[in-house]
Order: sequence, then structure tokens, then C-alpha cells
Amino acid sequence: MFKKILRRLALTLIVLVGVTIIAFALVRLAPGDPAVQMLPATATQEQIDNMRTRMGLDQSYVVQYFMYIGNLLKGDLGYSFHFNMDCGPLILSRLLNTAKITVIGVIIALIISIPLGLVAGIKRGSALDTCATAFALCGQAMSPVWLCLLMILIFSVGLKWLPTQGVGSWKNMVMPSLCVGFAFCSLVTRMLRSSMIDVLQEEYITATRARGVSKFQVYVKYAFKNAILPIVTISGAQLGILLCGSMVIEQIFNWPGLGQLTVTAISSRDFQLVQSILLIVAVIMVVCNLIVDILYTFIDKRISFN
Amino acid sequence: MNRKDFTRRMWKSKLFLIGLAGILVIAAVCFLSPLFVQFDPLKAELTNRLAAPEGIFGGLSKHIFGCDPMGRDVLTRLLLGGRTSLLIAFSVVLITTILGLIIGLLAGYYGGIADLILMRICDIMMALPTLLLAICVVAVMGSSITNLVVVLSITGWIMVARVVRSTVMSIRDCEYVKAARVLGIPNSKIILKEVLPNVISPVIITATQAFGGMILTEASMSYLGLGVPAPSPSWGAMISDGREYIATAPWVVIVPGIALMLTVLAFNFLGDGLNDILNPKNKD
Amino acid sequence: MEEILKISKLSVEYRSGDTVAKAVNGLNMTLYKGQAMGLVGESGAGKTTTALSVMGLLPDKIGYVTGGDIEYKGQSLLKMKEKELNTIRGGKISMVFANPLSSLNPVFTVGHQITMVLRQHGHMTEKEAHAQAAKFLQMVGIPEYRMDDYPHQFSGGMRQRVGIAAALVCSPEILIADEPTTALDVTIQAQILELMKDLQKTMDSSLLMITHNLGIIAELCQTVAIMYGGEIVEYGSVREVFEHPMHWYTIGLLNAVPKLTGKRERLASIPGNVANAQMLPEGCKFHPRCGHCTKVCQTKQPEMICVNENHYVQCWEHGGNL
Amino acid sequence: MTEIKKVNKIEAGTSGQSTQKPLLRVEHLKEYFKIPSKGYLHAVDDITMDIMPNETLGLVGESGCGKSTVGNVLMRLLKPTGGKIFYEDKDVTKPSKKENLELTKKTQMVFQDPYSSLNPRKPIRSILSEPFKINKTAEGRELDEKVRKLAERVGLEPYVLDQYPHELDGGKRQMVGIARALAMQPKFIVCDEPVSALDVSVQATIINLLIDMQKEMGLSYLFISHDLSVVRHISDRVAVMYLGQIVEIAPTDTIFSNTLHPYSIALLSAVPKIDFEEQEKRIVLTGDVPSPMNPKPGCRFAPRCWMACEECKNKDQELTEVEPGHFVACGRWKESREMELKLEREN
Amino acid sequence: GSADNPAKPAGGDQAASASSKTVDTSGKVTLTIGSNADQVSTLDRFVNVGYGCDDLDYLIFDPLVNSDHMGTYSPGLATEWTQADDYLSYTFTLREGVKFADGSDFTSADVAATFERIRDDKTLTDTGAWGDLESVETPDEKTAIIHLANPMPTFYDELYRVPIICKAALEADPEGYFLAPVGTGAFTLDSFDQLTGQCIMSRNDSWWGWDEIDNIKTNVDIIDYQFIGEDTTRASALRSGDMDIVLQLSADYKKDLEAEGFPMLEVASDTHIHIEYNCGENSQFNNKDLRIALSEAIDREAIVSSVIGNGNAATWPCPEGNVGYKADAEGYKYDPEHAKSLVEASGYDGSEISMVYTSSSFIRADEVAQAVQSMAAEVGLNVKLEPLEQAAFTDRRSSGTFDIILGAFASTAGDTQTEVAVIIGFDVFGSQYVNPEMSDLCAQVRTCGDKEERTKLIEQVFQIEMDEMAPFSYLYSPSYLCASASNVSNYNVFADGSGEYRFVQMK
Ligand SMILES: Nc1ncnc2c1ncn2[C@@H]1O[C@H](COP(=O)(O)OP(=O)(O)OP(=O)(O)O)[C@@H](O)[C@H]1O
Ligand SMILES: Nc1ncnc2c1ncn2[C@@H]1O[C@H](COP(=O)(O)OP(=O)(O)OP(=O)(O)O)[C@@H](O)[C@H]1O
Ligand SMILES: [Mg+2]
Ligand SMILES: [Mg+2]
Repeated sequence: MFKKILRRLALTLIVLVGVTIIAFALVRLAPGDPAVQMLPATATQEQIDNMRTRMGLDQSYVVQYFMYIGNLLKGDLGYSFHFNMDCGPLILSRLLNTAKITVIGVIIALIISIPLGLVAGIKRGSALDTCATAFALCGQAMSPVWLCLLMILIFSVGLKWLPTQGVGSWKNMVMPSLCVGFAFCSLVTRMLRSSMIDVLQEEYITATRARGVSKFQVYVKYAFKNAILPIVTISGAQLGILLCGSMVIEQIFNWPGLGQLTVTAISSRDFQLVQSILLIVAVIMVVCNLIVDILYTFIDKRISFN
Repeated sequence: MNRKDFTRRMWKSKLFLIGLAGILVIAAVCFLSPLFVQFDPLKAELTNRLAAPEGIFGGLSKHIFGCDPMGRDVLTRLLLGGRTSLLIAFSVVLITTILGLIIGLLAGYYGGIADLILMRICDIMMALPTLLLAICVVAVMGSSITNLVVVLSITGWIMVARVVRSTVMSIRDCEYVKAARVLGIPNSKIILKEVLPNVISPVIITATQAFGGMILTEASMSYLGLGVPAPSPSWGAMISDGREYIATAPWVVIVPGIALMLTVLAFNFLGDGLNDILNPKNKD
Repeated sequence: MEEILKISKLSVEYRSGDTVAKAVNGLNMTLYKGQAMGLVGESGAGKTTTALSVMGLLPDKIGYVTGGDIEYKGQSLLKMKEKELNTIRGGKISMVFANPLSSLNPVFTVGHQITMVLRQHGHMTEKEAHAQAAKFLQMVGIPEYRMDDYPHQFSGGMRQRVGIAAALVCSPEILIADEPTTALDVTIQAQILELMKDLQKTMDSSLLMITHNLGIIAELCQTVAIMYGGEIVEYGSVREVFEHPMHWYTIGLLNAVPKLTGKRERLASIPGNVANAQMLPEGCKFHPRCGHCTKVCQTKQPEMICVNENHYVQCWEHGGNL
Repeated sequence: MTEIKKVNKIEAGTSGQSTQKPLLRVEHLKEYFKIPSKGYLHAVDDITMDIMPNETLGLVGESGCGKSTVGNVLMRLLKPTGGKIFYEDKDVTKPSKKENLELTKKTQMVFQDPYSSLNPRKPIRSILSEPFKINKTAEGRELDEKVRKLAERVGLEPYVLDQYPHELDGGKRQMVGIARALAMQPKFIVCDEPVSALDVSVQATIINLLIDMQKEMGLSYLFISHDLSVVRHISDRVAVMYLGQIVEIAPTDTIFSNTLHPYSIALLSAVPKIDFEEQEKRIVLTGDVPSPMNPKPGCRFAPRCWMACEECKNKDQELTEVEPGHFVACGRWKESREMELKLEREN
Repeated sequence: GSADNPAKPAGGDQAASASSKTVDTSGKVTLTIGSNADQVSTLDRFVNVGYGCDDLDYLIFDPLVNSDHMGTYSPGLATEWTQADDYLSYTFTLREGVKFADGSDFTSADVAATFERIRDDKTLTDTGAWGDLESVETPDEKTAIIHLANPMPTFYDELYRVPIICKAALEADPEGYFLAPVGTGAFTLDSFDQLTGQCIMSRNDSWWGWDEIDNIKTNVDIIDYQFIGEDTTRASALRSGDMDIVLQLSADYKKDLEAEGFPMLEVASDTHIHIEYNCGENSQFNNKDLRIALSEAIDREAIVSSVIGNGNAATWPCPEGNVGYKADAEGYKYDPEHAKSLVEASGYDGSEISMVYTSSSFIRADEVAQAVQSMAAEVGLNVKLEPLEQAAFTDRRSSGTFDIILGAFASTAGDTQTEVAVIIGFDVFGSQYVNPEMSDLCAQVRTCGDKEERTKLIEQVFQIEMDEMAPFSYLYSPSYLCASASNVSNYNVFADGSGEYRFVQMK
């Protein structure tokens, strides 16, 4: 197992190298001189050149790339000229913020969606199933921009229960978390429902019932474990995506997360920051997938890890 | 599944019928709108700024859904915006599906090196979230409808290619493919005639669901200023531009929001319905 | 002999949408204690459906018992509450499924899947259950240390042995085996058959062996019931039925089997299509394929008649002088 | 050994004594699959056999012993790892494009699973027209006519042509599969377990059909199956395979009456029989089918063999002709014969 | 808030009840400000662009000279100052008894350190205005003399934006100083979050300024300054009571917020929205008539009243009150008929005119662009909108590949004309407009120390700009609309966007 994880990590390295190249190329392809972005509109050419030297942009692309990789190997993610600080701690703290709302959102989503999807799958065609399906569909049809704005209108402006924006107490996290979790929740509900329906048609479920196990136990203990498999995959992938930050939600709730940082970094042409964010994001995705795969092998021993 | 069977099951699937009807109605209304709208969707009419809705009883010559901040009729823009949004979603889904199909078919059928390279590319692309890549690419190329389509397509095909590839891999070893090879049918024909028809249904399902997703993505992109450039309306742009007025002139946002939701719903219905119809596991 | 399971006039339908499949149509059958009975019939004859009805496991909202009764020791299984049924399933009546690949839950260890039965019925502690399960696994030839392995780590034959162990672990009075060897290899099939033969004898349980392999019936069972179109068309002791088949379907079936010994003759195949449960014919269900069909066969359902005490048949040719 | 009954249907088919040239001959055929990080799976390991014109060679063995692989290699679906294939004395191991096309016409295949061997999205008519289209032998009206005739020949009603595979039962599907193979007017057909997914009654129909077609068209079959009674019924000669190797090959009646290899004996005794008179004692092999991964030298059956000695475990067994046309790969075939007789006496 | 909340105002109207949290549990009065400036990541005003850092620096530091941002200067850390006749040196007499937050005394060495840093530190990005700074002389502890290489017309306007830093503290921790700066200001820094820009400051009771005439000491104990980019969110935060002051809302909120009882503050800004023509050889707008036509097609009043909702339509190349403004001159006209005839006469072939702009650069840029587009269409000009992201926009503008640009520039120093002179004189924005006379005038403006003379020069520049309609034609100056909870008073926002919160009062 350990060996396999190592091998997988080695493969991952290829992916990450690919990502660094793409990230490097993308930011450089983008129009807009980063040095100019860092300076006021009336900056002189000398100032711009000076800035370019500081940012290392006067070197050739090849040199720039290898310097970047060299620094990466030293654990240095570069310096953000927009934020005037090292990228490492900047990304880390933003990532932690995003992780906070993501984890809470995902947990809330799972708490709601798992029983809902389960029951909907078992009681297929019932009123509850219809409600769950409707909820799931709504969740997928709702534009996040809309959802956030409505939430603010209702919970902050109308009811005054929750603060509109910013970081601080747990109250600040409620709305962003809910918004993050909403689409995820509906997705899980829907998937769990359909995978539950599939699993309940399997012969081993009939076999389990033939052994005298009560319906409830069959559903909750046995069928559930099978039905959860696709959820694990999708959760992993989604968690990865969510951890990279939802730009819309973070922007609206003024939540200083990774998504917001990404937008700022790209629009201010903060090259090193963009590159490092893309890299970190890739690492997150890869790690999430890895965790999913490992989890998978624990739940379903058929899947050999590779 | 043959046509006869499909039609029979289709008529039984409420989801599918509702979804299809919904989409047809929405598309028809949007695309035929030039025939009956009374207002210019693009021309600013500053005197009408944020005019309140007149209600259905106002008739078409009044502003049923009110006016937007530029004094343009919201309904007219909604219909034109629907055209844009649907067109974007349609083109993206079409492009990604075709691209994904071709790549998935080749990689899945032939395997080997091509497959290996493709899967690594997929891995890399998957490691970069769509919206993020989209931001980068739009930054490079500027925002226009064409660029938006290109951007969403660049990231969209991977999903399709993966679905197709895995389906093809399972079909590749089917005996009917072997049978075709034994008959001496060339590979190109096998792919087209034997494999393709059998991967098409998961692809159709993926595509319909992607359709709704694309409309939403366009909305999110608009919010980030990467969407359809003004003054052409799109639902996403209408929502994001109108968000300032959600408290003061809610119709500016609520109307496109609901339209968007209904459309996405309809596509989800269609996708789910198709899934029911095409999935042999669901016996009628 | 003690009647242990009595099925009378059982009818089962599968309904989905507008289509109704009449899978079982007025089936009568009695199983005695310690007896091994074979249920033979071609694909779609309703064998599995019968077994599932006995277990009360017809698929929800699709399968419906539309008539008749199933009695276990005089108690009606159909009227029983779910809770009571749960004590009988796996405890008193257990079942081995056709496909060992799909009838074991892939995400639980085989040990768990056996102890699960014991915990349900035996009121045992974890430890006792574990020991008991190990004992049974060894009985079917699987070493104890493999308790914690998952089904996919076993070969098909071993998986089926696990299925059998799980079915037998509570010493049920009735074992229903639904084509337990169809998915297996010849040599493995032989292993499983030997095993079942031994176990059934040592545990003195009744066996309902469902298969369409006549050889298996001949080796394993004392009595045999031939099923066609959801009903039993011929019934009796194995030897009697196989040596003097009377129903034309049985005759056709026996002639269709290639022999391992003797002369190689052209096989007699039964013409026509397999009975379709969705459109069963009037009268004798077999008449469209029967070369000896008369007018009455086409319109009236024959009665089961007694040829001798070991042989019953449901065919106009032998019943009533019409 | 004098008691070997000679009731062979076609005596000329036996190899060795024949003056006829074999239709198909394979020599030292090998097919290894590379399994990443595990090594090589020897699916077929050095097989030599021939098939005469108008002959049926039965191929039996446990699941996974490599039967289908042999069939697939013969159909050029797999490239052999080693060995040679001759068709009518011509080396076709690595056929050119043209040769390949020629071979395609002469050699065909019928598949095991009637459910997956027909494209679910094509009507039967289209499935059956494919071979004609490929050969460009017919078009338009003529094509329709040919397809109809073909269907008729295998016993399919014309209405079936407009149905889709899922609307047919297994027997009909298999008929379609056979018709598709016959359409090319082949000389040789690989039948890969064509009846094992079917019901007894349907199975009989298909077997009869195959035999009829053979007579009519002078076909040769490689008939793969694990059902010995079926193999016995249809074959002229039978080859028994174990773990990628042929352990015994002989004319059908010889092999059933004078079984020599212990594995063949076990296989035969494993079949449940409807025979109330002589209920044989059964030899139940213990253990499962071993893995064909990187096999070690020595007789591959030795670990499950009830009479294996040290030598068996270490020395490869050659396929040797112990009587005319009867080849066995067991050094102790004489003893095994005695064992069998002893078992028979016990009953 | 606690039950015995002393700040809780009587009456239960929405706005008032919203501000109940202004007193935190420790009984301190807290003022929260929601700003839409670009978030700051350091409190160093020379590396941040935008008013956010100014706001904070005014609170934490003091400049040598204070300003009302309208040309009137009052003593800050300097009590008196004189300028040399050649405009090349300025002498400051420094205030006695001023202490930094860390307790150290304020001396002329601190002034020297401040200006020498501006001159020497090449990592600073926003020091362009001080290019002519030569040296700082400190004859004694309480005197500082600033020497310039060339006359610097904007000297005082730049001067009040130079916070005087603490030399000792800077030298002790050059990296960290601007994350936890020590200043002499009215507030001292409690915490600064580099990641969100949130800055919490408490009142400095020993600040020298409280004793100055006209100054009322604030009753706010703590100011909590946050950056909230999203307009809707900022407005909602005020409504929900999370914020006491929110800055720079769009005008649509005015009516509603006022109705809900939130006092509004509207300030004419120094930002100037303009259309820039590409006057290059190959451009259609090389033709003066077409430039005039476009300018005359635009109903500036309508844009201001309908699209923006506040602000002043431009009548002249600079806003009213600015140096160089001519009230009586004939300014921009709205005359679509004339414009149409000009277009027809010009031989314009109806080809697409691309208007490049970036939606983030000023409020409602998208809508203004659309308004311009549709007004241009009225006179037969086929304008196509090309919104670009900020960085791409800058690139595009400096490369000169555009037909027209809808742009804005804000004079952060409050002295528009100098920047105009730079932009026009050097053609920083890539208009490719060549006019030797104008260039010459601009060059003079840049080094002219005498205010009156400069005014004349700039008037001439503006006149040329007006006559030639090149390279810019101005549209309007928006107003800043700020709103506060009803119990907040006595804060001010200046034309450059920065604000004065030192004397704010909360009921
Ligand atoms: N879930 C179901 N829904 C609808 N019809 C069904 C279902 N299960 C079985 N049937 C129908 O009921 C009839 C009897 O099926 P059953 O499975 O009992 O046959 P069987 O004798 O066990 O056949 P086999 O030998 O193939 O297992 C068949 O016609 C079948 O099509
Ligand atoms: N494409 C392949 N890649 C790797 N291994 C293969 C492949 N095809 C077959 N094998 C392996 O080769 C061995 C022989 O397979 P083959 O299908 O020929 O067996 P068989 O005798 O036909 O079995 P069955 O009776 O189950 O059809 C098996 O162990 C199988 O797992
Ligand atoms: Mg069955
Ligand atoms: Mg095979």
C-alpha cells in the first residue's frame, strides 16, 4: 500500500510539472505587463524597468522558469508584489480560510443530504422522494450569485441574524458555508438516491435479506456502504474543487479565501502568486483524489489501489 | 435501444417530457422573440431607467417585467439573453461533445501510448479548476462570446472524453466488436458503426446535464466580468449586472434568475428523463 | 413424512407499467422433511420466482403474489409479519443464490456475512458467532484465516461455498438452492455438489434444488418437479420421472440432453419459443410447442393427475378421456 | 488396450494416420499476456494441433485454461507470442493485408455470449448484411434476398430480420451469430462455447444446426466448450486443455472410453449424469484452478493430481502418441488407466 | 450590545437599531468603516495605489502639513513653513512635544528619514511625484529643510500625503514597520491583518491635535476599517448594522438608504471620466470633426442624472474648482443634430469603432459605456464595446491600438492639471496626438513653481484641448456617495476619495 502510494505520488509529479508549465505559460500569455500593474498610471519607463528587474521579468522565459522551479524546490513559492509578502504564507492563510467554510459547508451538506438521499432512494416514488428530488434539482439550477444575494437579503438585511460579510466569529461563516454546501448537498442527495436505487436492485441485497436481516438494517448498514462508493468519489473531486475556493461566494461575502486571492492575483498579474496558486490548487486536487482512492480501497476492497 | 422502443419509453417518462417541453417552449420563445417584441433590447432609453413592471395586464407594449438600469425592457432583454445563453451553452456542449467523443473514442479503442498521453493531459487539466483556467484564458484572449465558448470548451471536453473512453473500453472487449473484426471490418468503420452508437447514450445524458451546467457557468463567469460583453444581454450577465439592484429594483435580477433556474431545471429534467429512458436497468 | 413446506395454488405476477408477467400460475408443491427435491425447467419458467416467493423477497412494487398460499409447518408465510419472517429467513429457511459473484456483498468480509446470520438468529456474542462461522467455513473447505478476506479475493467456487456456509450456518430446516452451480466450472461444480450432498445428509434438512441441469437432479434429489410456464407439469420420484417421462415437455427436455455414453444420435430439440410469461397461451401452456397437441389442449388447462404414487403429470394425453 | 472401441464417426479425421492435408495447423503456439508489475500470464503455452477439413475438434477444459485465447489467436484477434499457424499449408502467422482478407472469408467465429455478440443498436437485418457489404458480394435488392435466404437457412423466420437483438431469445440470437459467420462462406469456424449460455432445449437446436451446416457446407469446427457431453456429441476429436497446454488429444470415442490423463479422468467424472444404473464414483479435484501466472516447470496438473510424484512436479510432460491418434501428456498414463479401471470396479 | 448600552439611541427606527453594536462588551465605542478601496497589504502609502492606505495613514500618522484637499493648508507636524523664491527649498519648523506611539520624541531626523526613504528606496512604487526630491537638511532637531532639484508645483499637495514615520522604529525593523507602524497620529494601531487589510486602531488620547483650535476630540475609542469590494455587500452590511460608515456606494442606494434613515454624504470627486481618441495617422479620429461629433453626441447631463445618479457633467477639461477651470468659456456641447451633420460630412463609412474600457475602473463603467454607445449610434457612429480586464486594458491603452477609450483618471493629489500635463505631454495613454504647442505648454506646467503662472499655462492647454477635442473629451466627474448609521457624524470624505475620520462623533 505504502509503496503504491509512493508510486502514485511519483506519477503525480508528472502532473505537477505539467501544471507548472501551463501555469507559467498562461500568466505570460496574458496581456498586461505585470510591472505596469504594480505601478501608478503615471509611472516613468525607468520605474517600470526597475520593477521588471525586481520581478525578474528581464530574464528569458527559460531562465525564469528554471528559477521558479529552483525556488520551488527550495520550498519558496515566490513573492507577491501585489500583496507585498511571500506567497507561501499568503496562500496558506487564504487556503485555511477557504478550508473553514468548505469543511463546514461540506459537513452540513453531508448531514442533510445523506439521510435525504438515502430515504429518497429507499422510498422511491414517495412524496419525500419527490421533495428530495425537487430540492436536488433546485440546488443544481440555482446560480450561486443569486443564492448568495438572496441569503444576504434574508438573513442579514431582513432578519439581522447574521453578519453580511467578513471574517470573525462563527456567525460570519454560516452564510458562506451554506452557499458552498448548497450545490454540493443537492449533488450528493441526487447521487446517493440513484446509487441507492441501483444497489437495492443488486442480488446481494436480496441475499442479505434472505439471511433474515431486517429491512432497516439492510438499508442503513449494508446497502448504504455500497451506495456511498460513488459519493466518496464525487465528494473527493468536489472537495478538491471547493477547496480551491469559490470565487463568487468569497467575493460576495468578502471572505478572504483562495478563490478571491486567485481573482486578485490574476487581475493584478501577480505572476509568481498565480503560478503558485495554480500549483497549490493542483496539489490539492491531486491530494484529494489520492485520499479518495485510499478511502475507496478501504471501503471497497475490490478496487486495488494504483 | 431502437427508435420504437425509445419512443414508447419516452412517452412514459414524465421527467423527459416536461424537460423537453420546457426547453422547446423556452427556446421557441427566445428564438422567435424578434417576431413579437416591441422594444429594442440594446438601445438605452435612459428616461425609463428602472421603470417598475407593469404586470402581465400591461400587454406587450408595456414593460411587463419592468426596465433595467439602462431603461431597456427586461422582457426583451431576457428573450435575447436567453438566445445568447442557450447559444453559448449549445455551442459549448456541441463542441465539447464532438471533441470529447472523437478523443475518447480513439483513446478508448486503440489504447496504448495515445491513451496514456491523453489521460495525463486530462489529469493535468483536471487538476486545474475550470473557472480558474477560464479566468486565465479570458484574460489572455479578452471576453467575447466566441472566446467564452472557446474557454468553456477547452475545459469541457475532458469530462466527455473520460466518459466516452471508459465506455469504449468496456465495449471494446464486447463480443460484437470482436465479431466485426472477425468479419474483417476496418477499425474506422468499427468505431463509427459498432462502438459509437453504443456510447452515444451516456454521452447524450452527460451533454444534457452539461447544458444546464454551462448556463450556470456562464453566469458565474459574468459575475467575474468574464462573460458576454455589454450591451448584448445574457442571463448570467443580467444577473450579475443587476445584483446592485436586488434590493431596490429586484425585477432586474429576479426575472433572469428565475428564467435561468427554469431552464437549468428543464435540462436537468431532460437529462434525468433520458437517463431513465436509456438505462436498460430501469425497466419502463 | 412430515410436510414442511406446502405451496398451494401460488400465483405470482410481475407488474411494471402496463406489462404484466405471469411468472407463476397456480403452482402446487409440497416439500417433506429431509427430502431433496429438484425443480427443473427452462429459463423463465418461474423457478427463481417461486423461491423468492417462499422467502418473501419478491422485488418491491414489482412482484406480487396474486393468489395461493405458502405454508411453513402449517403457518402461512404470506400472512406473516415482516418481523416474524425475519426470524424464519436465514434461520429456518435459507437460500443459496445462483450467481456467487453477485450474491455476496463486495464491501463486507466473508466472515461478516456469515456471522451476520448468526447474530440475527443465534443470539450469540460476537465471539461465539465468529467461532461458529469459522467452523462452518472449514466445513465447506475454507480455512479459518480467510474469514477476514473480501469476496473478490475468492474464486467463484469458494464464493459459492461461502454462500452455502452462510445458508447453512443456522442449521435451517429448508435450504433452497437456486442454480448454485450454473456459474461454475465443471470440476468446481462437482465439488459443490458433493458438498451439498454431504451437508444435506448430515444436517437432515430439506433441499429444494432449482436447476435446469437434469444430471444434477439425478445425482442429488429424490423427487423432481418439472416446471413449465409457471406451473408444475410433471412431478414424481426422480427415477420414475426420468425413466418414464409422460409430459411431452419432459420428454423433449430429456431428449435434448446430449449423453455422455451410448450412441450419438441427433438431438431432439423442442420446437418453438420459450414460454413468454407476458403472453401465456390459453389451455395447456405447452401446447404451442407440443407435437401432440389436440383441440382441448388449446382451450382447457389440464388437471394434475396421479399416474402412480410416485408420479403425477398434468397433460391431457394422460388425464381424462376426452 | 485392446478394448478400445472403434466406433468413430469419421475415422479419416484422426491425425497421424491421415493422408489428407490438415486444413489448419498450429505449431508451438504461445500466447502470453503481460500483466504490469506481475509478469507474464501464460494463457496458451506451446500448443500443437491440427484440424482436418470437414472435421470438428472439440476443445475442453476448465475456465481460464486458455480455450478462448486459442480461438482468438486463430481468428487473428490476438497476435501470437510464439509459434506458427498454417492454413492449408500456408504460413499465416503474420498475414499480409491481402492474406488477412482472404482468411477472413475462410475462417469465422461464433461467440459464447449471445447477449453481447450482437450489437444491441442494430436490427438483425443490418447485422446480417454486414458480411455481404464487406465482401461487396451483393447490393440492394439482391442483398435483401441473400440475407433472407441466409436467415432461412439457419432457421430464422423472416420477421426476425426487422427485430433488434434484445427482442430475441438466446437461441435465436445464437442463430443470428451462426448465420453471420456462415455468410462469409467459410471453411473453418471457431465456435467459442456457443451453447453454454443456453437452455438445454435451445442448446439442442443450435447443436443440430451446427451439425447440419457442417454437413451441408463441408465445414471444419474448433468447438470450444466445457460441457463434455456436448463436446462428445459434436466432435470428431477432442483436445483436453489444462492451464494453457493440451494434456490429451484423441478421437472422441477413444477419449471417452479410454481416458488416460488424470485430469481428463477427473473432468469426465465431474459431469453429473442421468444414469441410474451405473452411478460412478466421482473423482473430486480439490483446490481451485491454479493461476497461469509465470508457471514453473513441471506438470501443471501435478498440484491437484491424486497420483502425482516428485518427478511429475519437476519435469515438463511431453504430449506423446500412446496409441495411433491418441496423444497424452502424462508420464504415468498407464497407471492412471489402471486407477480408472479400479474406480469403475468399485462401483 | 449589553443591556445598559449607553450609546443605544432612543427610538426604534431601522438605522438606529442597526447600530446597537457600536459599543462592544468592554464598553468601548467602536466605529466600523467599510471601504471599497483596493485592499491594502501594508500600511506603506508608497507601495499602495488607492485611497485605502491614505485613510489609514491619516489616522495613524501625521503629515508635516494638513490640508483640506482644496488648496488650504494647516499646520500638522510642522507649525510653520516657508518656501524659497526659486521653489527649490522649503523650510519647516517642527512642532514641540510630539511623541510617537512608542513614546519616542518626534525630531527632524524622522522627517529626514521619511523623505530619504522616498528618494532612496527603489522598491517603493508610488514615489513618482517625488522625482525631484534632492535632500533633507536638518540644521537642528526642530527644523527641517527640503531641497528639490527642480520646482515642484504640486509640492504641498504631495506633502500632506507623506506620513512622517519614526526613524528609530523603522531602523529597528525595516521589514515589519509598515505592518505595525509607529506614528504620531490621532489613532494608534492595534492590529493590522495583512491578508484582509482589516485595520483596528484605538484613539490616541495624547495626540497633539485634540488641543488645536476647531478640533473636537472624537468619542470613538476604536476604529475598525475593513475592505469590502462588493457594492451590494457593503450596502447590506450598513443595513444589517455591521458597518457604521460605508464608502463609495453607487447612487442608486441613495434614495433607499435615505428613506431608511441612513444619513448620506455626497462629495464631488476629482475623478474625471473621459473619452480618449486615437488621433494617430491611420485612425478615423485623426479627423477633428469626428472627435467633435462624438463629443457632441453625448448627453453628459443624461449620463450623470440617469446612469450615474450623481456627480457633475463636464463642461470643461477640468472639474469646477480645479486650477484651470473656466466657468464662462464655451465648453462641451450636446448637439446631436450638428454631430450628425459632422459625421455625414466626414465621410465616415459606418465601420466599427471599438471602445475599449475596463469595467472595474469606475462606478458603472459598463452602463456608461452602453449609454455612450447608444448615444453615438444616434448620430450614426457605430461604436462597439470592448470591455477588458484592467491589466489588458492598460496594455492596450499604452500600445495605442484602439479607436476610442472610455477611461478615468483620478488625481490623487488633488491637483489635476499637473497630471494632465504629464499624461498629455508624454502621451502616457497612447493617444498619438501630436501638437507641439501643447507639448511645449505641458512641459512648462510641469516645472512651473508659480501658481498663477501655472494656472495660465494650464488654461491654455485646456483651451487647445477644447478646440481640438484631443486627445480627451471629458464626460463627467462622479460623486462619492458615502452612507453612515444615523448616530455617526462629523466625518468627511475628500475629492480624491480619502477621508477624515479623526474627529468623527458617535451618539
Ligand atoms: N423483476 C422482474 N420484473 C419483471 N419480470 C420478471 C422479473 N423477474 C422475473 N420476471 C419474469 O418472470 C418470469 C419467471 O422468471 P424467473 O426468474 O422466476 O425464471 P427462472 O425459471 O428462474 O429462469 P432462469 O432459469 O433464467 O433463472 C420470466 O418470464 C421473467 O421474465
Ligand atoms: N486480454 C487479456 N489480457 C490478460 N489476460 C488475459 C486476456 N485474455 C485472457 N486472459 C487470461 O488468459 C487466461 C485464459 O483465458 P481464456 O479466456 O482463454 O480462458 P477460457 O479457457 O476461455 O475460459 P472460459 O471458460 O472462462 O471462457 C485467463 O487466465 C485469462 O484471465
Ligand atoms: Mg432463475
Ligand atoms: Mg472462454
